[in-house]
Amino acid sequence: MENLVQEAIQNVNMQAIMPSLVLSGLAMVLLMVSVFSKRGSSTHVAWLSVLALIVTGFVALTGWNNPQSGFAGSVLFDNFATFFSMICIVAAGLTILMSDDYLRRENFPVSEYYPLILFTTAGAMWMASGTDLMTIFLGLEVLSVSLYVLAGFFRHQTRSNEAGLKYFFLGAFSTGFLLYGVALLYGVTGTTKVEGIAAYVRANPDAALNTMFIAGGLLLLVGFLFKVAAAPFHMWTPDVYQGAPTPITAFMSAGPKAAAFAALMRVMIVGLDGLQSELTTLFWILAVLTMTIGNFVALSQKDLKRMLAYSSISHAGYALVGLVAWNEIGLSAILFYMLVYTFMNMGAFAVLVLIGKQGENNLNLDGIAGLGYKKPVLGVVLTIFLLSLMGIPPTAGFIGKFYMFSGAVEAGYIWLAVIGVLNSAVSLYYYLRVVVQMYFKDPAEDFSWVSINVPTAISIAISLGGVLYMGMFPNTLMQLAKLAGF
Amino acid sequence: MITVNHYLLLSAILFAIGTFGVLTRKNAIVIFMCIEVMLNSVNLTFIALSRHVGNMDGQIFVFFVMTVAAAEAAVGLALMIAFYRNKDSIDVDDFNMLKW
Amino acid sequence: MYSNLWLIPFFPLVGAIFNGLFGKKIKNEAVIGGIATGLMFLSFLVAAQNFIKLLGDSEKVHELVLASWITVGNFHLNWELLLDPLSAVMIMVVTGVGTLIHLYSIGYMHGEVGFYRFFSYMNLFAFSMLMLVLGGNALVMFVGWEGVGLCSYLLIGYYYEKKSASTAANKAFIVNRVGDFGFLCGLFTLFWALASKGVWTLNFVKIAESGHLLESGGLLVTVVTLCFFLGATGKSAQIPLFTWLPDAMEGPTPVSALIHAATMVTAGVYMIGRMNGLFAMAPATMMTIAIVGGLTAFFAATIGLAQNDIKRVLAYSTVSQLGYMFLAMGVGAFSAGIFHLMTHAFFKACLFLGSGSVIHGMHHAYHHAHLHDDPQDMRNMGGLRKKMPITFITFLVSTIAISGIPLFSGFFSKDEILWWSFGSTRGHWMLWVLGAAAAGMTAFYMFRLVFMTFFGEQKTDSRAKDHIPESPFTITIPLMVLGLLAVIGGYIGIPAVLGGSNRFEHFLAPVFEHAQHLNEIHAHGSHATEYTLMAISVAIAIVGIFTAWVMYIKNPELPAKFVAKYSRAHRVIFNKWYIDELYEAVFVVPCKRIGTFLWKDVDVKVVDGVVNGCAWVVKGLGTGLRYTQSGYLYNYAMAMVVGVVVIVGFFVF
Amino acid sequence: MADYLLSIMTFFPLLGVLVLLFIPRDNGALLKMSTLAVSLVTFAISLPLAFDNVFATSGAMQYREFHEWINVGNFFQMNYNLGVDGISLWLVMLTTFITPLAILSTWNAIDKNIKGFMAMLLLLETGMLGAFVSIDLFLFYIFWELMLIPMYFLIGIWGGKNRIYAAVKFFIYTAVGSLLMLVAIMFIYYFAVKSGAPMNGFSIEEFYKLDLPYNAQFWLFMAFGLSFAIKVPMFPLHTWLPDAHTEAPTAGSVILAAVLLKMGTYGYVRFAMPLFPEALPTFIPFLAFLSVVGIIYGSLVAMMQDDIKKLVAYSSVAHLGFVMLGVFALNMQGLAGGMIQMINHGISTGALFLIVGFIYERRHTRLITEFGGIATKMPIFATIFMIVTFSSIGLPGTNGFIGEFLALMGAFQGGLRWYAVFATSGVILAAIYMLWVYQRVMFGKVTNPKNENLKDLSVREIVIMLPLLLFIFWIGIYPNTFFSKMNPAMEKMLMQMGANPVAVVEMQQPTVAHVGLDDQAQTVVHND
Repeated sequence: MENLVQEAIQNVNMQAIMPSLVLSGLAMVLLMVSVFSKRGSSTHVAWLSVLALIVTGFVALTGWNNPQSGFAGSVLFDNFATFFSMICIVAAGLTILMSDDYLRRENFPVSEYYPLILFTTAGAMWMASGTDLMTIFLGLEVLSVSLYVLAGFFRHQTRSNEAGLKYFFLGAFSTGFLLYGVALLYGVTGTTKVEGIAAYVRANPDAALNTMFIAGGLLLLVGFLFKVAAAPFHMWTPDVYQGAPTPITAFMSAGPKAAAFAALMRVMIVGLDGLQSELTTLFWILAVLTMTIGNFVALSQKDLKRMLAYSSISHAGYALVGLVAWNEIGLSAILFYMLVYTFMNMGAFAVLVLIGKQGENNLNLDGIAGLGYKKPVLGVVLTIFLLSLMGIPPTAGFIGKFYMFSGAVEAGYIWLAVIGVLNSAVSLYYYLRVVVQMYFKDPAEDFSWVSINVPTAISIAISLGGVLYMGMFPNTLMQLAKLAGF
Repeated sequence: MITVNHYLLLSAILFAIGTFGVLTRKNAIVIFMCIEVMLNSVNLTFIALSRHVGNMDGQIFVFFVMTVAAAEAAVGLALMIAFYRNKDSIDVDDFNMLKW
Repeated sequence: MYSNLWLIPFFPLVGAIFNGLFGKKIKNEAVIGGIATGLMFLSFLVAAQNFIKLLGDSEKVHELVLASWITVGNFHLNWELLLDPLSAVMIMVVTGVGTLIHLYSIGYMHGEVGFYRFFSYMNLFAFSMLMLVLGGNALVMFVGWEGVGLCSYLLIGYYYEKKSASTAANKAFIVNRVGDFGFLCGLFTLFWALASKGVWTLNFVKIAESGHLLESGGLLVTVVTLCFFLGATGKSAQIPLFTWLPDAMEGPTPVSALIHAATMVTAGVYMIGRMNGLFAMAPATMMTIAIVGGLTAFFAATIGLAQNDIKRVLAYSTVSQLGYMFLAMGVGAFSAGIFHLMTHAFFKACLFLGSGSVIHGMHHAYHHAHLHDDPQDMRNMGGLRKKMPITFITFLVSTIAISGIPLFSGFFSKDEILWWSFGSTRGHWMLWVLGAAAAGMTAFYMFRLVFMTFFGEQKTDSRAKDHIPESPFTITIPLMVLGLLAVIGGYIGIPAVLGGSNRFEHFLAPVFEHAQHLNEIHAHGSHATEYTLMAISVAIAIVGIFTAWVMYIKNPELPAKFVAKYSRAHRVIFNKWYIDELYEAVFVVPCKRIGTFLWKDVDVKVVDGVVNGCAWVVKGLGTGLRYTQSGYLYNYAMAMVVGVVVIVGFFVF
Repeated sequence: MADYLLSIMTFFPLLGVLVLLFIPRDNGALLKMSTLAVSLVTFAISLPLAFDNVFATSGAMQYREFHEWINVGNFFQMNYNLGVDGISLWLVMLTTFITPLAILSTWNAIDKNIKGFMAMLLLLETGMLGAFVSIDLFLFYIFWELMLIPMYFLIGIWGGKNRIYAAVKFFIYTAVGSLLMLVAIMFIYYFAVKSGAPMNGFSIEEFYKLDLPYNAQFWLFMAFGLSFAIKVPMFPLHTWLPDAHTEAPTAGSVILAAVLLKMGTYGYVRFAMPLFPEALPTFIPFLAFLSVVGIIYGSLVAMMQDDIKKLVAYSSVAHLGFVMLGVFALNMQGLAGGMIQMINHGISTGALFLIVGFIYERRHTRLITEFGGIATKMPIFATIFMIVTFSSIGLPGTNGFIGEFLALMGAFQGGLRWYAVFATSGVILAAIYMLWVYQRVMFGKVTNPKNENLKDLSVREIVIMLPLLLFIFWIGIYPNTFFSKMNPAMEKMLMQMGANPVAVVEMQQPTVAHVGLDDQAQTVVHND
């Protein structure tokens, strides 16, 4: 017993969980700060949260090229984890920046909001660094539970309630599947460590034929697919994205999704490598299904948030292409794409945050008619983000998509790439519709309520910079993404 | 002789019942309880398998699952209360503002 | 030696550009007309100088490269001019007649708003025509070829405010384009055929030199020449592309004289002459040309019988005379064809200018009397010989010439053609019959014209009757010169049988002899036959004249009876065999229908329909899928369960 | 300067956009002047290219610029790789030449958001120039797509009544094709990577040397061909063009016709054909057929249009059919004809759109029936319109003739004999529709009272047209200025396409009565 404890303590290596630890700790401190703050003022918590994220960011960066394994191999803070952690931190930071003014506009400046975002981020970092299904599960739940709250954060708004509830029920439901899958895998392999599962498969090559093993793997997969909003587990996405507070929608579509991808990749590629042929077939179908459903349904959407939700589904589909490829390019493409997607999607949402009236009833196509004339800068910026989402050069979206599909082509999935690009072509229509409304229609309103505040402007500027920088000089980040792959 | 298979079968049946309940029931609380049933069936599986494979990991997992379930319950019920305050209902048929 | 050749087309070009750019500012008709005419005259002088030089030169073929034009791969083409007896004759005709008509136009176009425009176009025409005849390769020729087409278009449409004028202009250009289609196809085929033998050229001299590479009488050379001939039918208004020429009379009369009688329309003939080497190698083509020429001569003459518009009669006469020329080319009488081209240029120009003079007078009178009658309708004329004596005399002389009365120019050329068509190795007696019949009709309708216009009593509206003046000297001088040429122009080509030496033929021999010799083309037969045929054709002409006299002088009521009796035949002839209507129905209307069909049905409904259909289907699918998103939690959960079951089921079972 | 000439030229307009940002939006005159100045400077920068004799002697890429851009190990590398050769030289010049004219044409036509309009024009210029000078396929693709955006806005914001439909259609239609090309580009790249061939990013010079199997070439050609065929546009992928042209503002139409459509034909010459020489013969009959159909179909449809601009748009379909036919002839004449016809079409059709713009500005309608008798009111306009009309018809002495003639001649020689014959009939049809519209618009009496007070062209408008007229005649009379610098590059390119530049496809038996479409002609080569 004594030995065990000692061994356990030796194996701990706090270094490996330091970033999440720091962030969680700071989040709790901020929770306390907000408890003692005056009701109705949350700005200081917001800035402190940003500070907390910056600190965490620096801590996380120490993991670059300096992999830290801890807790008997349950946590591995390597380049991969660092990369995804940075994505989540950036996403969280941008979210917080665009939230402050938004919360005040919506008359709900409750400062617990920010610590919750930090918790989510911490959970996401857990997921990205987890190498044991247990740690991954914990990270996932920390992330999810905080997000349930955030989605339903506007408790006076039925819409927000509904979003929170739907997310909660379906999330818990999918957790059931995930856990069941973990249990089955555990039953076959006797371990919950990703490496252990892989080792088992290596030792027992016929494990891939074991029904329980396959079923376990697939159920586990379903849990992650739910989080990344892949069809047919995507149905929650539009509703939740539409109902949740806009910055949270933005955050959900970037940070948690990236974390889910991180976990998915780690589990699939490291752990279930033995199922590669089955999984690639499955991912092939899922990728096509996801991007097609996302794009096609987005065509008929009028509500901008809902449209972007479908767009987000389709982008998850594109990202799955990288998993189909299952090769170095594909994987580093997913990393790169997640980063790109974070910037472009957060940017687009940030603009929506700005142009929404109180209650956000104007965030539909007609509501933004002529925006490009009344608010030229916002118009141009939103257009650039949309172009990036479309995948038009010289924006990051193009490079990301190109990189992604390159992976598929390199692995010989040419038809998948063809379907992918045709899907992009379909997507042009609904993104262009926004541009059409902004520029080709006469202004219906004067957008006088739009006041450009500094934090949101900063978040837009960062997103824009990211989109353009990665569009024109993608080399550095692509190399980092490559180094972050495993 | 009750083998691990029996446990697994039982938990599978429980899981199916939970799933079925989620699909068919309209009351949010009941649905939530169905989900709890699902989670508990998973717990049962874990414990049975833990015994079967001979290590403690499964049992540890169960503790985490229980904790998480509790946390979810707290959040979920809070959300339901908020909804109930606005709509005077927790029938899932009323969660129908966001669609299409 | 002949390095100033380029000046010949250059002068008119300068005139065209100068008047085109500055004419509007200058406004002074004397300056504008003077420049245009003067430059034409300069051009004539240079042409004459070169012509004389060539007469005394033993070397008859001279090329002058001005600049390179297109150099692509092995294909090298220059801006080059070619002076040989054939082009020498042509430049003399073009510049000579051209100068006279320019001079004439100064008087005729007096007071027109677009005076400068007219002269600019006329000069441009002269330039193009000279490029056509001087062109040293097929492409330079084609530049001229199309250039004259352009000028023809511009000048026919000179009165562009008149719908009929612009329509006629379009018709002329488009019908010519049909011919150009043939020309181009011929050019491509020829070039390709020669290039595949290793000769990459479009140069006339080289083509002539390497003609032997192609199989004589073979398909290739037949196709090439037939294509070229299609081009010629367009430009020279032969069946089936003759319909534009009568309509082209919408242009001012000097235009009709210069372009649609003397020069441009003979380009087809010239082109065949230019490529005689190839044509001679293709008997089938020659035959086609002869038949088409003969038929055109005949049919156009029939139409000419019944027309009342003075210019239309002349137009059909031109078509008919061009038919003669083609007949000549077709039977291998190249020099005779060119000879007729030249004499025709003289007398037909004179006739047109004469008719212009008449119209000018009539117009003046109507204008004076504020009447809006048609000044071109012969039924309103009559007895004008006293009012316009010079016009009358020159007109009469030319009419005699065209009718083929001995001692006048037309006789010599026409007779030679008829003789060849009978006696040539490529001829046939039926061709002669066609030609002779046309000659008779020509004599008839030309004299009908003269009688209706200048003889009998004056039928002009009484208010205008006394205000018909003789035209001013700028008009009458060209008339007199051309009249003179119409009389004496034939004497350079008196055939041997009449004791002449046919100097014209000898002059052109370097161009034609080789091909004729190589392909055994010559006229054979005794002098007796020749005399006999000559006598018959003269007799036919005289019968024609006599008939005209009987019908229009002696018994002026006869034509009406005639018309009444053969009303159906008259109607067909009067309506030009309904060829225009036929073309309208066969080509124009279907073309428009097809265009509309392609646009409204194929393009909008099918092609674009597919495009929009795709979009519609995609959007429809999207809308359909959208309603799976019901908003109900249990449906979402159901979707997940189904997904799980399918995925797991698929891989487990 | 010479080392970076292409970069400076390409990005100078972009720099201009930045300058525009600092000019107040209500100062229209200044905005216009500075845009014009920027485009003129760009033209001036590009001028040394036109005068450089190196193109007359070498078919290789000149003015090379190379910078590594993205390098993610051996599996993903792309470079900033520029160069210009005889093929792209005149297209570059056309672009820099047309843009100032297009800008000048908008002087009074645009009153809404001048700043945006001018910025879009300049952005477009950068895109076009970049596409022409890129040697790296990836870089080319970026510029290629980059052109879409400004054009989309030009149509969508400053266009006519149905502009949104037209703009979206334009964008999506073109993008669909280019996205498929994107997949093909990736495929080539990874084929090269896997085959271990020497590579330099996506440099086409290296790709030319690849030994792709026929099967791959077939599909790749399909993808490239489709993309470029949409841009050309070839029948039946042309329906976006009339819509786009009709709705676009004059300057947009001019640039669209003059340069953007050339991207498609240029793409064939530079990419699709030389990259996949083995698949090429399989497609040529089909593509040549479509070209011919395009010529005849475009002409017939153009003939019946009631909107002048639409007529010109459909005539573009026909004109580009000639280009394509010439290019597919696979010999020097054909290619030269095709290439020069690209320039010609840019000049003539560009001029036609300007002309339509002139009267549209005056009357705000383009319906043919609204006009008639304009010649009396606007004689200078009438003259210019006439010259351009005849250039478009292809009258010898004007540019149109040289292009059509050489293209058809090449096609005739290259075994596309029957196609060429049918294509030649387009010469007739062109005359029909152009002259007919000219007649209906210009000739006759002024019947519509609204046309009574039309003013003739202003000095500015004449200044716009004069350079175009100059080139109409220049190319018509002395095209060797252009050919001499194209020849070496064309020869090189034809070799790359697997064709002999001076081949003459021989008939089987010169005397056989039938020279069919399907004659399995053998290639006989003659050099003198």
